[in-house]
Amino acid sequence: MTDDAPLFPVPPLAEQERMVEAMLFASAAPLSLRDMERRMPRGCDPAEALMLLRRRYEGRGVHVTRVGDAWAIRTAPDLGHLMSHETLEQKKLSRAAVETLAIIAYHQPVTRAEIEEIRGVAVSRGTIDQLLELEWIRLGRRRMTPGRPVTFVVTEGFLDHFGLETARDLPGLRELRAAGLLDSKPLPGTPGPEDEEDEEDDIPVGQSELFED
Amino acid sequence: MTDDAPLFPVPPLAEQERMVEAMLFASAAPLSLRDMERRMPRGCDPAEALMLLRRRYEGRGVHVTRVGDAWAIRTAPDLGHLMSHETLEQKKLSRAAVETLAIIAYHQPVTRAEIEEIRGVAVSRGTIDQLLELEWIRLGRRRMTPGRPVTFVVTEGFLDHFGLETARDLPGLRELRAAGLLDSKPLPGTPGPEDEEDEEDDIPVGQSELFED
Amino acid sequence: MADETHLFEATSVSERLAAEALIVDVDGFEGPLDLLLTLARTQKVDLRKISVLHLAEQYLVFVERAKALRIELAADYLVMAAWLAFLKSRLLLPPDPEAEGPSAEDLAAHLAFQLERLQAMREAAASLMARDQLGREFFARGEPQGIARVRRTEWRATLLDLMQAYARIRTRDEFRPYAFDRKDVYTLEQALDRLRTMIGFSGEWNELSAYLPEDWTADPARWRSATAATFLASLELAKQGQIEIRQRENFAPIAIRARTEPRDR
Repeated sequence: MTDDAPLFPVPPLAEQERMVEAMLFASAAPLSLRDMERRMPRGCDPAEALMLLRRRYEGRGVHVTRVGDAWAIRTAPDLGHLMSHETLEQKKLSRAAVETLAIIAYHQPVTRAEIEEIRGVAVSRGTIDQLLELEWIRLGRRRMTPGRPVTFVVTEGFLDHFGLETARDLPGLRELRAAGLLDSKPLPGTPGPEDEEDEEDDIPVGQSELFED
Repeated sequence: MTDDAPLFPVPPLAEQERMVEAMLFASAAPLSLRDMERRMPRGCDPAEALMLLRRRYEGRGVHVTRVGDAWAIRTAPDLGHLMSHETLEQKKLSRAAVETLAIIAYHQPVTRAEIEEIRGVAVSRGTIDQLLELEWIRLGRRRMTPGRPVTFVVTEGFLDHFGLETARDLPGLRELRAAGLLDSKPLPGTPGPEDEEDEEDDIPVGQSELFED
Repeated sequence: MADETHLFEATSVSERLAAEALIVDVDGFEGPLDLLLTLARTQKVDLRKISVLHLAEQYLVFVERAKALRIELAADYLVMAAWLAFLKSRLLLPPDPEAEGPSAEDLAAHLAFQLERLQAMREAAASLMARDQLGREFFARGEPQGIARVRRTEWRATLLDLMQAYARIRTRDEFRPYAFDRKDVYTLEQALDRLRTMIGFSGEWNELSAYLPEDWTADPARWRSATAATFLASLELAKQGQIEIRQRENFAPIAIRARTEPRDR
């Protein structure tokens, strides 16, 4: 594609807003701006249309919500009681699974050894499997330390499920970080599995790499 | 229940509109007014809220549309192209199936023998099965004639798929001709298998039985 | 040990019940750290101000007690007990400037950090689960269009198809079966018949155009059709060895004559 000029006139913004509205309504899963742009006529700007749409649905029965790098329409939380028919019986997560999930979310990317260090017990295979199956966590990049352990990060599905715009919006994240509670401090005198400085550098990387692919 | 006065104040109409909006959005199938009323607080009037909502969505990317006796949110027909690239592997219905479906829609309730008489050829078992499987037709009442043959009628799913509010909305032969869908006039002196006037009369008879059970 | 009273001679009934639960429910703890955190809470102070020495003593009492009640403790509880006994002794002794490795205070601080971090993660987990959740408080589109239908065959028919099909059936009698109109077509069979009959009477070269039927030469469409069919027929007869074909130059008239001698095969 060498020609940059669109072949047809770009639809007016109000029309683009309608298109974004139709696409978001039709999809149960969040759509990225790229997804939308690909499906719209050339020259369209879904981001701008999306902002208009978002404002339009403020205070309505459904909202336009951000999920990581994607967007979705979701019902307003205060109307949940009307949807009892739609409620899926959710399997209750074990305490171990919930804690493991929280540790992955707040410490990502995090290795299994680190999760065990924080919880003080071994992480059972079933716990990780369950979280993977729910598609709330996925494998992140391998850690560049001896043994190259795999890391875990949370997914867009996790953000969607808990109504988080980004992983930075996790409740209390800032306070926890300020209190140093998200740092990995090995037991004094015992060389940790990895260098502490590396770990500190890793965290912002982890946050930004969350939705890279 | 003897008390007619609602226990809690009835939510304002704007709030009821939000409720209807959220329910229609989240429901996996079209909702009737009764469905909505059952879920809403006592004293609510979903019909009025629905009309407000319907008006609100006029000209938007999605519409509130009637599907038989129920209501659903659907993509505006002019934006269907945005959705098309997601629907993989579409196959056109065979001519035999389309014709059989058309006969059922126009003549319901109709027996297999009647379909064959109108089409002039035998209707294969596979054709009927396919239409049943698509949930575009279903079994109607047995005909009170010797052999008590089963009849076929079209379903809500059929209306939904073809964007019809009722089967009554199907144009009659005269309208088809007026719309240029028929290019030839009947040859004088050769009456069709049925009289054209009958055609128009036929439909309402079937109609009343359409959603009886 | 004096500290034993702290845990097992609790004043209120509920505290005593809680203390007993600690013993009975030892399997309910998720490891020594979990137990330590529970014990630390009984100090009823900010985790940051916890007395690790006190905590170590509480833990050791707990382990002794469990042993007395013949409750099997997992190995890691015993490892922790040994480590805490060591830590306790280090904390009670004046610091040894010659000692290698981390100070007792460093070790205590790290244990306090671990407990605080575990507690923080538990609270984070609780606040996460307390959030509005998809499919519980808020909902996605119940009837997605498109994406959900991907990867399955969707039989399509439009309203137009339906109406046209119906119209087709209802007006079937108005149409005659479709047949190609042959009025102006001279067929290969006709040409072959004519050529076969006529060629026998002529041993001379004659132009192909001479073999066209008379009434097919006036109308251009009929003439074209007859010419094409006759030419094809001549090729067919030549192939069969019945005639010879000659053309002096490009676009010159084509002539044919009957073949007198059989072609050598």
